[in-house]
Amino acid sequence: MRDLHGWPDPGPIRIGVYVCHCGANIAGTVDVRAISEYAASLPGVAVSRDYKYMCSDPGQALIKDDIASHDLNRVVVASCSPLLHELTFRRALNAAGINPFFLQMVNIREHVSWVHLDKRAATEKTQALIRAAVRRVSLHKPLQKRRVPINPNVLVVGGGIAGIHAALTLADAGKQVHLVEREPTIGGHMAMFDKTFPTLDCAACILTPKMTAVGSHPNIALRTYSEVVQVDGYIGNYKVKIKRKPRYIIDELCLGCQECIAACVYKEGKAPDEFNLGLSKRKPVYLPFPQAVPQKVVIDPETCIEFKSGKCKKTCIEACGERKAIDFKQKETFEEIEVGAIILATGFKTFAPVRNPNCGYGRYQNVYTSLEVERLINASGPTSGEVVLRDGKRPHSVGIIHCVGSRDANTNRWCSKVCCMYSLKLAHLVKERTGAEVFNFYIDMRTPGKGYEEFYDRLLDEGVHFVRGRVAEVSDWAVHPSEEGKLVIRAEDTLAGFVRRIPVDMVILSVGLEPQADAQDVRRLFNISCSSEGWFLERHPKLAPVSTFTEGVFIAGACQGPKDIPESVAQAGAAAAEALALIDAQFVEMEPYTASVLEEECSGCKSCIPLCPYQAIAFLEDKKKASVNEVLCKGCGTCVAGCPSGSIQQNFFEDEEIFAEIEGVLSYA
Amino acid sequence: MKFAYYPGCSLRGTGRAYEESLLAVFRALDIELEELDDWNCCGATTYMSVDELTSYALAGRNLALAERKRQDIVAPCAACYLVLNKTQHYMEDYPEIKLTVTRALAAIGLTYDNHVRVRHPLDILLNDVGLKAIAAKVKRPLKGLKVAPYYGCQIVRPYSTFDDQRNPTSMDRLLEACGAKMVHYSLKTRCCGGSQKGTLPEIGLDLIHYLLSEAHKYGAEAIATVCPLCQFNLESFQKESGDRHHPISIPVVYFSQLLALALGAPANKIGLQRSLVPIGSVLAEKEIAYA
Amino acid sequence: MELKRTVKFEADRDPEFARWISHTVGGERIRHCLQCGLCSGSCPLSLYMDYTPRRLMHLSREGFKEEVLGSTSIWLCTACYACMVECPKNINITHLMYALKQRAITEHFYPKRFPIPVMARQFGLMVRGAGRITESRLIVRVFLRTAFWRLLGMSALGMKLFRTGRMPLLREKIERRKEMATLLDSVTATKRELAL
Amino acid sequence: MPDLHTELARPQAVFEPRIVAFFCNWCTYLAADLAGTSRMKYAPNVRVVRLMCSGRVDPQFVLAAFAGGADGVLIGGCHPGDCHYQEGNYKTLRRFRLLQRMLRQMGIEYERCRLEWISAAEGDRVRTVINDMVEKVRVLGPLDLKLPEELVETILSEEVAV
Repeated sequence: MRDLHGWPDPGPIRIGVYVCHCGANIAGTVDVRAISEYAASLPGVAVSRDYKYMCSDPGQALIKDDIASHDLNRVVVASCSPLLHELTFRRALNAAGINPFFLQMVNIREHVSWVHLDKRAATEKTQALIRAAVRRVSLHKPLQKRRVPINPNVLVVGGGIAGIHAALTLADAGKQVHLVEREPTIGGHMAMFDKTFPTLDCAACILTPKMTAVGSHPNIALRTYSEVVQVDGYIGNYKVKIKRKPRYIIDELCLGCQECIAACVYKEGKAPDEFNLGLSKRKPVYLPFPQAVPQKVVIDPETCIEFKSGKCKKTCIEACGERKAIDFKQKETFEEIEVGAIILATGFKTFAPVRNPNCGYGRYQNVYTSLEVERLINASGPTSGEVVLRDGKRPHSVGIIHCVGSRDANTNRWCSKVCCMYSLKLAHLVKERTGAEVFNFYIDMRTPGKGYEEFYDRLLDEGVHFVRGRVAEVSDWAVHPSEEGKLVIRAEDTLAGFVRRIPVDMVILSVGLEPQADAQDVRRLFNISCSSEGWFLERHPKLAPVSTFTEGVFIAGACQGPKDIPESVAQAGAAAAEALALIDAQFVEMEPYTASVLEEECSGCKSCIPLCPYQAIAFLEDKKKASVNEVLCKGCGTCVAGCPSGSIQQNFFEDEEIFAEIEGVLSYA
Repeated sequence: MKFAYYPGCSLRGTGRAYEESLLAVFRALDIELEELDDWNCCGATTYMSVDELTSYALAGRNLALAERKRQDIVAPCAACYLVLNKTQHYMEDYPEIKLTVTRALAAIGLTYDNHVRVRHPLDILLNDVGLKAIAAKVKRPLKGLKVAPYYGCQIVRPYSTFDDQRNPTSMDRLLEACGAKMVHYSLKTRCCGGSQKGTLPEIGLDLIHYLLSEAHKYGAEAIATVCPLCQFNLESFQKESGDRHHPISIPVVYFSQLLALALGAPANKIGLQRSLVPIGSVLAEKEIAYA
Repeated sequence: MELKRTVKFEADRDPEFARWISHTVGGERIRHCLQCGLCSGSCPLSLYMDYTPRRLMHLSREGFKEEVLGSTSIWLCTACYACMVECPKNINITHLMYALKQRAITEHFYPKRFPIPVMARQFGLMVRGAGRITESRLIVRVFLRTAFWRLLGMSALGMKLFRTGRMPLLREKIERRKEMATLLDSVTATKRELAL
Repeated sequence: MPDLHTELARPQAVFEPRIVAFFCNWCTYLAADLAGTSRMKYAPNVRVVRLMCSGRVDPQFVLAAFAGGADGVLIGGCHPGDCHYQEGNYKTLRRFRLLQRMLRQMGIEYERCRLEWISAAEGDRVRTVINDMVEKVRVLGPLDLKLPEELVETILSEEVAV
């Protein structure tokens, strides 16, 4: 029977309570002095102090000294969230020679001072939380972290520039990397661009060498046209199941000679070419683009005659000849690998402008997205680098509309960060290729970055027009004779203070960046979180930007939020370094919050067994008792709450400890 | 299906044809309407702009009367539809508005508890009746009559939940189901000038001209409207706006008139005789018997 | 060439007006305005306005009351709600236009014989008396008080409407007319009490 | 005729409800941290107890909180399908339904015990849920649980788990 109102035997327990000011962050709202005095009055408390910054070296030294001089055996620190500094203070306890789990933290910054205005109420709440912690900590038992060995292999998901860079960094450091890409080739969005801002160096020239390096690196196992379908395990020991979609080509046999493509019974392209965003057609057997890695063709069963009727002449097989690389019977295959760390670099998708009907996309054929124009400008694109309209004519005037699907409460609220710069780049390239008058419609020009503002200057010099105003409508409604047959862009020129109507031949929509359509599925698969917008959530926005709340899973590139190429590469490097730091330690320490069965009390009812999602509970037939496998247990405590006889307990979250906490927050001093 | 029918003042004046044709449509589709007992003016936009609280109270009386009958309201007039909906939204969002209206209603022995849904005929025809059911009852197909749908402002913006606010299509789908061919032009939700024609005539005439000429340019043989004021503006000032720009003559009808025609109602029972720009010759050309 | 001082001093601002606009119904988000001009671009009347809606938003939140209430723009708004559904910051621009109109009327900021306030007044009187509007009667009343000569120009249209039965002169009215006065008086009383 | 002052100005309440919250470490506790870093302001009536998973919430914790003087109990977990431990929150939901029924029998109003799914990104939801719950419990007034000591003991020793 539990005692609801009594204290646990204080006996030899000697508690030190430390209240942090966090500068004015806490002290501004909570009366820290009063709290410290109040704590001193609580049973079991031997020392109580408040200090400016408990997490600082002198702050930690204060605790260590007190442990020695006052013979403390329990410590309560009231400061910020335990997720920030629990580890810091546990180390301090450890250094002072007492078990680190004799610590209890009280979150009086995020949960009190930053969210309440009323000083009196905030102080009262703090008192209650301190009381609870003091009661709880008296019951703490000494615990030991578990050491688990780490598998040194790393999985990288996504073969865009971020994934490529992370994979190469790890592989160069001698680690075995599994790179999984769902498209038939790596390269991602960057491979679609012609030039990159602000230096205007050719995207292919800087990307292709890296792609080839991935393809030939002895330490990289590249799996394209593949997807991760299942992830089990935990930090250092993940089991990952990968599905390989059939490309109807035997990878090992295909040389990439492309004879089959030339030989296909279709003499012209048949299906919309995905890589060119449907601006051109490709055959049922194809290579996504000339520099694709791996250089292996793909057969699209949706358009291939053999798949439809089985009556094709199969000229492709003839052309392949002795290699026999084509296999119409290929099936999808599954493979399981083991890795210690995972880097997600799954990228972004561009905003679909049909969601914003006023910009005319889909209604007027000469309204393009920026990505489509990237393909038009690209020398290996559908028009071999010619910027022309659908009828093949060169535009004399072009309007570039910024912020389509960005900074808009009706679609996406966020700034997509890269559009201003890529719009400038497109303005430059379009003007260079066509000599057209180019108008940029922007809300604010955002060019923070090395050499970016200078690039803006250059565009101003080149005579590109800049109209500050969000475009209200693109339409074919002509009011003035000069507008007949044109697309009229209507926007307020906010710097001039009136509405302008500007007729153009071509409209380019600078579409914003969005989370991938399946970001939520991927997030669930890898057990991480997303921000409310759908971007993968980092562990800390400033101090842990590539870590997630799931240990051993890192994020890089635009899957975390809009990013340009330099930033994506920098993040990929950071994620690779984090993964390296993790696996090079060889062991990882796990929280000891596991559950265990008190054999003498277990009635053998087996009701806990289905509760565990990890199959960590086994039933010992000989003893007729349940038993928790500590290695498999992840410490959620669901079985503990579900045990009808109360015979399962969870380290650090024992019933008594939680009851003490509940009583503590409720009982009034 | 039974609704409280709220005609509003215009449908008893310049918009009589709207009422006549709409009632014919609802009759043909077996939807029962019961005129809201002793309804009063909704407050409309003019009132809204100078004394909004008063207009919420006026709208509130109508809502309360419908709630007492436990009926949802059908409001065909765009201004009424907007004001009634807006009143509901604002009573929820602003306690001071709720209090003012609640008190005013209490003074005349009424209460309102936000249980009434304010519906537009387009919404009911599309979602409660359905295109299939309507198409099945078409007796006199419109035979490719080229119609420019004109939605105007206040039906779709800002409170409609039954159609896309920026690119509405409900009227297109309804009339297509009756065999008409819809003309796509970019001004179908652009304002006709509303009451501005009465107060600042020159501006109103410009806006009217833009709409007429765009619809005409894309080959429209008639314009279909959902609002008595739009219909009035577009039909009555074709000459004046033509004098300022270039003359255009095009019949402007209510969508319900076309619908009623397709469902087999005789022309003189659906207000076609009240048109200032008669649609008769266009129908005759298409060999749509309309007598 | 006539030159005018265009510099504005802090004393030219009315901070009370700025406070009022952001606290009035619909003004909650006016401070979020990023001055993109989408409202002006989508406004069908902005081509006639002295200050575009965007400028009015900024002038109001900064408290330039004279400029705002003296602007022609607030009278041009037809309440078509185009700006409001487009606004990337969900600002209730249409309602703010209403609020500005009301304020301009209370503070007598409109031109003489300007039809809009007259129409509103006649509209109000008719509703109070009959509970419903008879369009024909309203139009006659408004023109008599503003630009009666226009009535003559309109007579041809009037006759046509009359002939097609769309201009009934019969007065539309509700049965329980007394309720109107009670209802409207209650609103006035509450307004006064709450200083709305 | 509704009274103006009672309707417009909330009465100056003297009763400040005491609410115990059980937040899971991975979603709702993080959301509460996010509310803090975003400096959102909410009512100071809630005291948070951190658990690794909402699945750890033993119905006895809730009963102990009510018996110990709480006026309300809030349980916060990850959204369905998003549990850090795969499905702990489903177990919570199952238990919660049973618990609600039992609380009902004890005369504890529905609104006093609440289960909410709040993800790590939903700091704003922490604020709205807490404010809303405090207001609702404030209206209900203090929990008048006149349970004799023995009954409390019986409750706590009873098997209430699923």
